[in-house]
Amino acid sequence: MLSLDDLTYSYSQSHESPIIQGLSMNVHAGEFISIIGVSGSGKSTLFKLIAGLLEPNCCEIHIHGEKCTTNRLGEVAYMPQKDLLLPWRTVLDNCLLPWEFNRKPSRGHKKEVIANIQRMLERFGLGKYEHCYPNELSGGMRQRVAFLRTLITGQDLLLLDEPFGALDAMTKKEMHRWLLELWDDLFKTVLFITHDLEEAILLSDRIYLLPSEPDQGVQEMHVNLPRPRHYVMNYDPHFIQLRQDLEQRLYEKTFI
Amino acid sequence: MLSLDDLTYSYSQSHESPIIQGLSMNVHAGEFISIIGVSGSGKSTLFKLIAGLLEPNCCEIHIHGEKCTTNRLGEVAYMPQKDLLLPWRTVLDNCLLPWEFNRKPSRGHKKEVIANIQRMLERFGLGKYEHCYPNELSGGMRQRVAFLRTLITGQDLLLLDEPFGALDAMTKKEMHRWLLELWDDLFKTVLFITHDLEEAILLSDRIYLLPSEPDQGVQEMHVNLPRPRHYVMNYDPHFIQLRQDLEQRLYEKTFI
Amino acid sequence: MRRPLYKQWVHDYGWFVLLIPLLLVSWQSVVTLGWVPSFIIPAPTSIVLALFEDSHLLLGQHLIATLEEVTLGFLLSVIGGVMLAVGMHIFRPIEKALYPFLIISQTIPLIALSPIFIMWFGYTIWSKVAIVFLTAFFPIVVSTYDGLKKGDGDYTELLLTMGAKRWDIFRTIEIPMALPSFFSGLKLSIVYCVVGATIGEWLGGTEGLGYFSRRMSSNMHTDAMFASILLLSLLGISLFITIVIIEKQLLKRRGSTK
Amino acid sequence: MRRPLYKQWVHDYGWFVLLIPLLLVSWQSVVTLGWVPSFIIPAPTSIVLALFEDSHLLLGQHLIATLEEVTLGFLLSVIGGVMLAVGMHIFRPIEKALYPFLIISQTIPLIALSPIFIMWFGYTIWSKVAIVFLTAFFPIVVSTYDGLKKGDGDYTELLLTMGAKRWDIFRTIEIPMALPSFFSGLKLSIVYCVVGATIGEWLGGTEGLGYFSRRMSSNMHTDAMFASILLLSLLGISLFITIVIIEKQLLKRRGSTK
Amino acid sequence: NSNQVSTSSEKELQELSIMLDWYPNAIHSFLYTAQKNGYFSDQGLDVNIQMPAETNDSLKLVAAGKIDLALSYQPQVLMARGENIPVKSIAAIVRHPLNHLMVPADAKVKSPKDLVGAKVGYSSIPLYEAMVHTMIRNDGGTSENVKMIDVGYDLIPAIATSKVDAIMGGFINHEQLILAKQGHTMLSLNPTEYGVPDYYELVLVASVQGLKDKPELLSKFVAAIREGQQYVQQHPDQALSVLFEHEDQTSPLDKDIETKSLQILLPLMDAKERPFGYQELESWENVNQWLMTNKLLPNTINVNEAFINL
Ligand SMILES: Nc1ncnc2c1ncn2[C@@H]1O[C@H](COP(=O)(O)OP(=O)(O)OP(=O)(O)O)[C@@H](O)[C@H]1O
Ligand SMILES: Nc1ncnc2c1ncn2[C@@H]1O[C@H](COP(=O)(O)OP(=O)(O)OP(=O)(O)O)[C@@H](O)[C@H]1O
Ligand SMILES: [Mg+2]
Ligand SMILES: [Mg+2]
Repeated sequence: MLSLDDLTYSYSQSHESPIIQGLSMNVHAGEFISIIGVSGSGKSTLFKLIAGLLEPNCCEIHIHGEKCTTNRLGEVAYMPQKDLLLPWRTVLDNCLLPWEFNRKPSRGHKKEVIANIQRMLERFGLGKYEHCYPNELSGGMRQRVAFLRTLITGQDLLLLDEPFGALDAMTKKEMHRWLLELWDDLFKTVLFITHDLEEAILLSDRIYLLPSEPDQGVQEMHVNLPRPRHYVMNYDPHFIQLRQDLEQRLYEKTFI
Repeated sequence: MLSLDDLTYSYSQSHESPIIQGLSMNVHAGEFISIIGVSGSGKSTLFKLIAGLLEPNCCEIHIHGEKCTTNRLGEVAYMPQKDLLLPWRTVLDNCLLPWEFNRKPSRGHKKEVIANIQRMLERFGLGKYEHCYPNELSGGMRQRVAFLRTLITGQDLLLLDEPFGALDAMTKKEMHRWLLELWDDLFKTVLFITHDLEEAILLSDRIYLLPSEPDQGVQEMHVNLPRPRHYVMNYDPHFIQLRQDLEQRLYEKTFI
Repeated sequence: MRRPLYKQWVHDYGWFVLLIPLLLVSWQSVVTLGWVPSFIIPAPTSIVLALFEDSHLLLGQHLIATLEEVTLGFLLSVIGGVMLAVGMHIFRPIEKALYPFLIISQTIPLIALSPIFIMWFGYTIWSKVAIVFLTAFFPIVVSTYDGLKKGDGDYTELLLTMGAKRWDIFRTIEIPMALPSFFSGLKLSIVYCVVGATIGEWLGGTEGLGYFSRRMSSNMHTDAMFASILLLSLLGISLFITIVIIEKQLLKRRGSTK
Repeated sequence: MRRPLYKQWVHDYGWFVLLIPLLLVSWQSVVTLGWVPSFIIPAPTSIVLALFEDSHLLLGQHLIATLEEVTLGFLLSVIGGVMLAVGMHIFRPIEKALYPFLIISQTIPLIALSPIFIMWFGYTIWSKVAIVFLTAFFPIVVSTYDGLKKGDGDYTELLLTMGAKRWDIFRTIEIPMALPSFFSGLKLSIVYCVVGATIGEWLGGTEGLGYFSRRMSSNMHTDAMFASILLLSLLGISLFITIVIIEKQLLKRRGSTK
Repeated sequence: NSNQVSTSSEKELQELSIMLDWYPNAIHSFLYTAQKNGYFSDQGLDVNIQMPAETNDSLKLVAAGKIDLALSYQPQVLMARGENIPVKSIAAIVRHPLNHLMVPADAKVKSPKDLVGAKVGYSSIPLYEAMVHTMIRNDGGTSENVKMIDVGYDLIPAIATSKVDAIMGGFINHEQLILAKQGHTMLSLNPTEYGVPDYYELVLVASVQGLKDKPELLSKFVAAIREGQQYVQQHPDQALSVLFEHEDQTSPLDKDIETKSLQILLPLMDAKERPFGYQELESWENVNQWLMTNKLLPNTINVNEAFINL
């Protein structure tokens, strides 16, 4: 699905050390992969590289097995850290954006797309807010709309940059439940940046830990919990053990 | 320290139902109190009311035992949800803001304040970024600067609106450790909005659960863990039990 | 806000409306007391009288002629200005090459070039339209261009990942972002348009409020001259208000950009 | 960017600098080929020649006089404009009462009011300064006021909780937020200033580039007239560039406002 | 059909455009009369009357072939020729200066030499400066101590508000009358009495090229205005009403002033035994000489080429 081989990137030539150095990663179709790393370790940068907003200094990015050298834009769905809803468009119109830019014949009729969006808005608890402007929504609601907009793109590979970061505990839990229930029918591949370890374990098949110093190399962790998962399994002893393991890996580096 | 009695607020008279209705709350000096509630339940609004940015429709707000009817502004330290760093000021100058507006003779000399800020920046892992502009920092770094700026005000009562919401797991853990270590020397009273249940339990003396419907009344939960606490006590059976209790209270309302 | 419309109006313009009669009365008395000779500033009453006396000519002929020049010149400068601004925005070399000329064009007093305009356009409406165009052009180009530059990098990146092309980004991000600034330019520009038309009419011609005012001034009919200036001013204000109303209509249904 | 300064310069203005000789050459040939009579548009070479011939008068006397008027008028309009904008921003009724007058003041062609200026200021520099002031005032007030209104509600709230007073918010939030807009106003305004001075000099006086250009036009010395217009234009551009440099100096050290 | 007939008959008329020196006023009665009474169409001319922004524009536009004829001033024609602007005067319309030095009647200034140390306002034309200097010097004063102020278009406000002590550039048939009407009686000092050569205030100008291309048309035009002027002289009231009628459609004229103006003008336009518009070589030579001594002209002008009697 996606493979990175020895990816290196730095924002400016003169920059002493690159943000990302020698990163290799392999993502299979249908996998859910979380990426964890300290702030500034280059997670968002990695996503921009995959999405095609930035060009890596040296490396090959393969999506769907094909080598993407030039224009990867429009191949993956990307949800940035900020919600970036257009303030002059209603919730519905914001969600229609990906459809507007889609020039493939498969994009479907506007009416169908709207009906689909309305259904999903309902599911996200935003049914009433369809015709609201973003500035009339709370931070959490805006984030949900942005997530919805990402799903609407219809791409197979989703890059989610802290999609649930701004959600409250309850809504987040509900989103987990919903996502887990839906997961097997979605047939999507997800790369997921999060700072919530439980969330990472709960949702992922694998977790990549980005190093805080670019030259230390990524760590990989397999989450061998059975699927389908349930959203309240976080008191499961296996789950707790995984979590302790993950925390240890993280903190042994940070606090000696 | 702070007491609210039957607080009611709605943004506009014509609004059908108030955002906050009949909320009572009592905060003692030195307490650490977390506030949890679904998105849109009025947590940020509550903080604005306490800070004096909004006037409640009917209610009395007492700070330090005195009834504050008119101008409460400048009495409490408030950290909003967005970082709101001034983009044209360096990190250091942003942190100097509270000092600039402080007209009390006790505000100290600029040099001392700068030295103090520099010490704290070091502690927050931002030592190198003192002279950077906010747009040169990552999201997490910005949030840390904003938190630091709130501490610099020197107020006894801190209102923190998701201060660690944008931090990565490691940095957050470190902030917890640091905050818990410091806590007993700080002599501050904190009201803390968070969506992270573990964080709430780890840090708080009490937790208030705001209802999703304003008329259902708040729930209160005592966290009877001994102080001083340690940042890795989250596998303590008592801790896990508290957390399960909290989750139950939250979700029984949301998912019947 | 459910405030009744008229109350809103009183709140907004009450002060202005109060100030107006005050000013008029003091003006009138300054003139009638003879502190200022009436051939330099006529009293408001005699201006209004002159307006009525010549109302047929002023309203029926000259106002219409000026309005025509202003409308044509303004529309052309909006079209041309927006096109140039967009061109400069999309293709940087255009900006680099033309921006200095734009500024140069504004530093040259247009009247000094009157023979050139007449040579090119003759004594038709087009020589006046050309001058209106040149006065109105600059604010539109500058503000539209500045507005387009505001387009936010983050939004652009997001849209790019959705497969948006240059044109999509222009349409969905840059135009809406530029609108407020564009309207600031329009508001400045429409005001300058009226002055531009007046200057244009001085170059020659046989109608228009500027022509009339100059004729009256050369005969020292100061009151009739002020009457035509009053009309010019009213024309400018009405056009300005029209733009404001269009702006409100267009922008009211969107959330704030912040 | 570590790009050498001259390279940056070439990149920025290369196109413009390329276009200039091209234009000049075609202008020259149009005139020498007799397509346009030289008494309507003189050839660039004869303009430059006239500039050298009269350089003593033009540079030594008239340029200085015009510069003086522009500087005085511009400074006054910056001071007055900023004060009015701040006043309108801080005290809403001032805005409500004065904004309409501001617009009215722009719709009135200043030349029509020349007798009033002469009555009040005589044939001193002040009648010209007054006209410069009036032309330059409007863009400054409008853009400064618009800039001040941009002040962000969230920032204001945060500062209020820190105990900031009105003045603190003005100083720390509103002024920095208004600066870019203020400079846009300055840039527009300085360009209009030069035209304002020219018009002011036409009203009467004994020196200045506007006076000289009109005199030369009466004498049919078209080349000398264009020489003084060239100087006026250069003056406007130099002043514009000065403002741009000041703006860059002031704003370069801050992060983007976005 | 009839429409086509009328257009074809109009086509036979030759178009000719003339640019006035200023807005239409009593001076131009002869033009409007010629038009109204059909003298132009009798000559096969269709005359189109334009107004200028600047008096100097008209000379340039004639020279550039944008218009056929212009009303201008005699010294201006010589100065234009000095700048190689190919124009030629073909008729003298007003034969004597209308442009007098004016001082308030109640002022102490009674003759030009009294102006030493005073402020004189003039309307942008350097020629007027030279006239003031000549008049003062001729009157025995020193012209260096006179402060000349260019007052642009605002001659009347300048003198009426006493910002200057005298004005040069005002016409006795216009500014003086208006000032008198406003209650500012003026003493006018005729420049010809103080050393300035008697010059033609208003001349009719065509371009050298035009004279080459269509001399007959221009002759016909001159013939038509002769008829017009004759009518004006005989029936001044009717001529004025033609003018008023024409002007009322755009900007009404002040009837009192124009009536008085025409009374002043008629004798000054009268060429006596010569036909209306006739130009004397002597006048051109005098003016040329005077302009040269005042350094307003290079000494390269051949006055014979500056005018032609049609
Ligand atoms: N456009 C840019 N130009 C230069 N440096 C940048 C740019 N964007 C980010 N950086 C730098 O690159 C580093 C990585 O940034 P990035 O946003 O990828 O971090 P992150 O892992 O997403 O952090 P967070 O968890 O806070 O979102 C940071 O040190 C940042 O300062
Ligand atoms: N200025 C305002 N005017 C009108 N309504 C507002 C305003 N600010 C917030 N609201 C509404 O008040 C409600 C509570 O908002 P608030 O920001 O207090 O929620 P919150 O609990 O902080 O949510 P979150 O967890 O997403 O930050 C929301 O429904 C919101 O739409
Ligand atoms: Mg990031
Ligand atoms: Mg909130």
